[in-house]
Amino acid sequence: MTEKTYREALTDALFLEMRRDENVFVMGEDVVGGTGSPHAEPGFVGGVFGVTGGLHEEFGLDRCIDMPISEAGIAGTAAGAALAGKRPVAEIMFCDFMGLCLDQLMNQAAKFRYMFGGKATCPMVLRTTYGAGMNAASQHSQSLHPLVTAIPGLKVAMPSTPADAKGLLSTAIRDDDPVIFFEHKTLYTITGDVPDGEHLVPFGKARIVSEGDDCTLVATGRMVSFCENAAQALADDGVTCDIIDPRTTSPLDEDAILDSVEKTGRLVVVDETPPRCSFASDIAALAAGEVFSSLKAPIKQITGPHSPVPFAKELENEFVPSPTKIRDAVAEVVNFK
Amino acid sequence: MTEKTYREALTDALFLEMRRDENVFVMGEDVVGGTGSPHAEPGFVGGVFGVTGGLHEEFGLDRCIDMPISEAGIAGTAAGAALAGKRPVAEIMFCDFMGLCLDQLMNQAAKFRYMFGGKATCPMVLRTTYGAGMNAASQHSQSLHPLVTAIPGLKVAMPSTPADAKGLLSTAIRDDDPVIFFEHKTLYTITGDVPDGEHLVPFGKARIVSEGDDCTLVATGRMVSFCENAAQALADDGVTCDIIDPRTTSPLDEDAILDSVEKTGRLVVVDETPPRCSFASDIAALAAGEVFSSLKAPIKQITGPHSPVPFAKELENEFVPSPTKIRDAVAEVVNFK
Amino acid sequence: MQLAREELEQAYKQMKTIREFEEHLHREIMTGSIPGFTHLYAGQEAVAVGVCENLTEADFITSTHRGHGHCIAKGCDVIGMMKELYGKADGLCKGKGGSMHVADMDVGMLGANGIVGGGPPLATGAALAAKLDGKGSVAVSFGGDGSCNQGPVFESMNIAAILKLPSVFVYENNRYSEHTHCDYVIASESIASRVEGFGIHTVKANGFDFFEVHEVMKELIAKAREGNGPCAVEFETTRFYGHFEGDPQNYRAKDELKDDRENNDCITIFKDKVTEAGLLSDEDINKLDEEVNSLIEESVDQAKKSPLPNPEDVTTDVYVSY
Amino acid sequence: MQLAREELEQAYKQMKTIREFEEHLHREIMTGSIPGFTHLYAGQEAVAVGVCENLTEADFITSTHRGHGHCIAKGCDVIGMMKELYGKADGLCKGKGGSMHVADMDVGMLGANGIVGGGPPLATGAALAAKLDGKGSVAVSFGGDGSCNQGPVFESMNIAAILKLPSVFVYENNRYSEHTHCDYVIASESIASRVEGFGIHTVKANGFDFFEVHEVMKELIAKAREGNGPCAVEFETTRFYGHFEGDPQNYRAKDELKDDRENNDCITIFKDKVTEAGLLSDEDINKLDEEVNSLIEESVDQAKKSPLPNPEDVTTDVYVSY
Ligand SMILES: Cc1ncc(C[n+]2csc(CCOP(=O)(O)OP(=O)(O)O)c2C)c(N)n1
Ligand SMILES: Cc1ncc(C[n+]2csc(CCOP(=O)(O)OP(=O)(O)O)c2C)c(N)n1
Ligand SMILES: [Mg+2]
Ligand SMILES: [Mg+2]
Repeated sequence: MTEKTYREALTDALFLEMRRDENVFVMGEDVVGGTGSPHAEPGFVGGVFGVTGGLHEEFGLDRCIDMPISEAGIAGTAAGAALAGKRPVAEIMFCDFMGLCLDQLMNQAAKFRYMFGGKATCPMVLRTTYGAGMNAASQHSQSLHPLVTAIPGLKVAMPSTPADAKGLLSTAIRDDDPVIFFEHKTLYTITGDVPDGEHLVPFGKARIVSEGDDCTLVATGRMVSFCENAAQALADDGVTCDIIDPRTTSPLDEDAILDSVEKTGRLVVVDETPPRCSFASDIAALAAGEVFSSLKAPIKQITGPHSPVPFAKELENEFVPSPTKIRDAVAEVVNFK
Repeated sequence: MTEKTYREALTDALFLEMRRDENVFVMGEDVVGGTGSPHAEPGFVGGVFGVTGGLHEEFGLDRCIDMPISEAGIAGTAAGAALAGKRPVAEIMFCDFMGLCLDQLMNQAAKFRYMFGGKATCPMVLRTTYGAGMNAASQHSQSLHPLVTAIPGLKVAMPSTPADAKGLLSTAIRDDDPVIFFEHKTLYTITGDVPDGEHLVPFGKARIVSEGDDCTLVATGRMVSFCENAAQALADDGVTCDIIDPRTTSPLDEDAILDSVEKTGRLVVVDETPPRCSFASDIAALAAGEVFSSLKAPIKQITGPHSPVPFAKELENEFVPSPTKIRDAVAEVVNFK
Repeated sequence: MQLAREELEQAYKQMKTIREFEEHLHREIMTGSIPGFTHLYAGQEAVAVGVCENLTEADFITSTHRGHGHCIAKGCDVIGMMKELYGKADGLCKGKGGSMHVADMDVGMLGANGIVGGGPPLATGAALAAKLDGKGSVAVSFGGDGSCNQGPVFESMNIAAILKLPSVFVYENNRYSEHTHCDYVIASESIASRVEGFGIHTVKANGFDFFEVHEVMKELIAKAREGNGPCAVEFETTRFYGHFEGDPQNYRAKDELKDDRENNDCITIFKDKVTEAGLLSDEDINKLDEEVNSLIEESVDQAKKSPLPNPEDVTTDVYVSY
Repeated sequence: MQLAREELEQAYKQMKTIREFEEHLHREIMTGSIPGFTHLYAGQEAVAVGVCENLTEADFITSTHRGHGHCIAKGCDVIGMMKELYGKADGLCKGKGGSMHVADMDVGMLGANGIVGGGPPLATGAALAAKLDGKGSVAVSFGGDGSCNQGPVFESMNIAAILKLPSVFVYENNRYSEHTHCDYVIASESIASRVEGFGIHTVKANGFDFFEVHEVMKELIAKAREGNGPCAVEFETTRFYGHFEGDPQNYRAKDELKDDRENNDCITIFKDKVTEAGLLSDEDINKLDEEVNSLIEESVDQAKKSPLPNPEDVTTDVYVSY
């Protein structure tokens, strides 16, 4: 175990997997940063968030490929390379830009195997950043995991800790299906203990963040710590919560969620997307269909409002679910009769 | 009232709205069909589904614009024209192709007004087709209304009858916000009474298709008639249903749905998308949060499976919710204890 | 025409197989036994075959909605394809893909594609894989005149060029995208001149003549194999049927189709050339025709007898593991 | 330099306003009082102003992530912009947009854009609206060298060309997209030659010289107004700051920035030209500088004093009605 940042944990996984399998390569805008510059040695940036930093020094520019600002081209090239036997790890700088390459993800990568009768594999990983919290405004702050979770054929991972960042990314790279990998912009600098050497976290297996009796909280990414924060405050009032981080929204560890709701009888789902057709509603609907008889209170969803993400701090803070709102929601369902 | 097909009803709306407001124009691939051909007078096709047929004869090629196969260009041009004061009605031939122009819808059209502090309007309509039932396989059979329903800033309409087709399209064209308008491929040939002259169906006001006591069925588009079919069979067994067609998934007539569920105590949501982060889960979660105390049984979602839409008839029929499956689901919740 | 006898026979047989495959479908679609959307390649055979005869199974192609010709030319099993089009359980894609999604990884056929312009980005990726593997494979993307207006296609050409990928962009200009004439919708002087704008060496050639296609491609593909980066071709060609079955085609000139069938039928042109040059005799041709006909008959026969898919299989083949 | 004295003063004032606006932000970002992602336009002023001085409020522009210059040049209220960047309730976009989304429909400014390549399709639509209205308006899209690899940008150029729209594509080639040099990432000989491939008349010009920009644009915009279809320009230019604040810029040549500041500062070049030619005196310039400085001071002052947005307003302005 070594204490690492979330960012370092991701870089760690990339180094290990690229060493392990020469079919793995990284590609994206400025993932090296400066390739082909007439003025400088390439390799200064390593991604605007620094996750691919240093890789080209060990693996060379053949396996660390700076790409033009062509998101469709990036995702399509990755999908084609994967179909042809490679294991590309492509970077789309902000998940907001998936609007430019959704065809390549939704109609191509996700559907090859099915359309081709099970005879193709597309082992690509598309790493991207998401989430509000940096005043980056409407086009650089979205959380678009529901969009891809809805698409059969894709898998979707969203680590909330440095250890999971490493373990899920390693698993994603070895996975034979296309994986969309969401890194929360505000988590890059958090630190935590990360296993050294090979570390694989299986897909579809939730992390039980904390255990309690009165309510189940389901959250991913940055929202997990917001839930922990809320749960601590609630504990002071004698209310204890299960906090469940699904880790991957597709496949989803339905059992972990349903078992917990059967135990607590109450469910609050927290996510920083707008509310409609969301991952929060997905989980709420799951419970309403599968463990109805155990429910003691309405299922609450704490999400952003039905609006884009605003720029100004005061507005953005209001957009994002807060520990206070989470706490209030739990209190409400616990007091429901 | 005149008996018309769904297709004719749509064309009717286009004629009326283009006469009423010279800012309205249509654009898309082959919406005229043959503009600029060195060999023929343009105007043979009027859209591959025939909806824009004949318009150019009355309104000329300035207001009926054949476009290249450039979905991003089409949607972006429409968004820009709308921002500049026009009311474009753009056609994207199959909603599956929205993967190519999602940026223009999600990051541009949907967000202008918000990002610009309420000082812009983007009164565009994007007409598109959706749904399975024609053996058109994975890339031409999707139902992507959840994708756009999730996006704040967009409105989403899905007519299920000829009368609503006309009324909702007229409303969409006059609406000052961007509207994604879904036409089900298999409904073009259905017939029904359609009001002559101006006919406006308001957004956010559900159609109560039928009334009953035991269960609420919520469905849109083609699934509405499937529900009617199921409800008839159930009526023979003495089980009666409210069938609610929201007409627009955004804005959503929450009251109509919730009032009904409060009355019946049971809810089955039917949609032909895959299950995850879907419109079905959206409605289920709504009820689980808002009318929990009225619920007498688990909320059921009847959707397609978590897979792409297959090609062969036998597989496609299995993918799409059937009246039998709907009936069984209602029977199950009615018998629940 | 520096081709060996077997090569000529092979080329003719491939072209003829495509033609008869499509003629069969043309008749059969009317009867309703072929479900879904089917776009026929008849008329363009010289392009698919002229290109693919320069490729091996280690090379990749991506195709279009009008993909049967490319599939057959690249070596997909004809019987498996016919079964697929009939929507049968033992079709090449188990009845899940159909006409617009025929594919066979084993022969480097990365799929027909229902998205116009969907192929080139994938071919770019396959070309990148080929470059990384360093074994001299190339990736060819086929695309229609209409596809050359899709943004991802442009992006692919730029990417292939900056990364110097062994990528060949083949544009089959059959003058129409659905009902739209290429001159209306393509702003450039030609597709070729537009592609040149990306710094990609581009050739314009006659797609009615197998020999011209074959020769042009031989040189270009060889160069791509050697690591000289991407190249492109614009082939003049024609489709013998409407965009879809029942298309009245009144966007075409009055005698255009008749004229094309009489003067621009690539199979007639090929036959005339090889028989006039004494390379193959009428008898040879007849023999090949018979082989083709019995293959098509066999494929139809088997396709009709093949089992329907099991409804339960709707949820298989979505993931490798889930 | 056929410009009247007021025009010269106006041009200088606009360029200087942009420069001082950016210099203020550059200092202020360090302090943390400017939230979010801010990209500075300093160094490129001659392009924005040289273009926009040929436009009226009835004309449209679309901009980029590096949009402050275009906004000011097109006539957005500078005080409203400053308030917006400070995230204030009475900012031009009520604090909802910020740097990457400054817009003002009233002056035909259709928005900065956080999506690289997001603007040109919108400008194409505005140009279509202008054509339909038939009043001689034009739509100009600004884009960086990096944006010229985005598919939707290509699609826009083709659409503008086939529909003969009054659309002007301005490419500001400042040699870098983030850390990437344009030569690596653009396959064509130049942006201009690529655009020419779309059958669009394209000019390459010196973007350091306001007068060259102004003259080139005057002619092109006039032609577009007259219905001659789209045209394009590639301007050579430079950005004086990093892509983001704190960017060490070690992808640039050793003395590149120093050199650009010394020899390619468009404001210095302008000043030297007009004073040498005796069109404006040093005193005139000083007076204008003072006006600019007090405007910027005033804007900062007001911005700092302006009220913060009300959290409840997070859900307003999503729809006209819902
Ligand atoms: C992205 C997308 N847009 C539109 C269509 C509908 N469509 C199918 S084929 C076609 C025309 C294609 O023209 P071209 O590329 O010239 O190929 P051809 O049909 O002539 O072989 C169109 C518009 C599609 N399948 N995909
Ligand atoms: C679609 C998209 N991809 C990537 C980015 C991230 N990004 C912001 S600015 C930029 C570089 C743009 O370069 P250029 O077009 O030359 O403009 P410049 O920054 O030089 O003004 C990139 C890659 C983005 N904002 N949008
Ligand atoms: Mg064509
Ligand atoms: Mg640049």
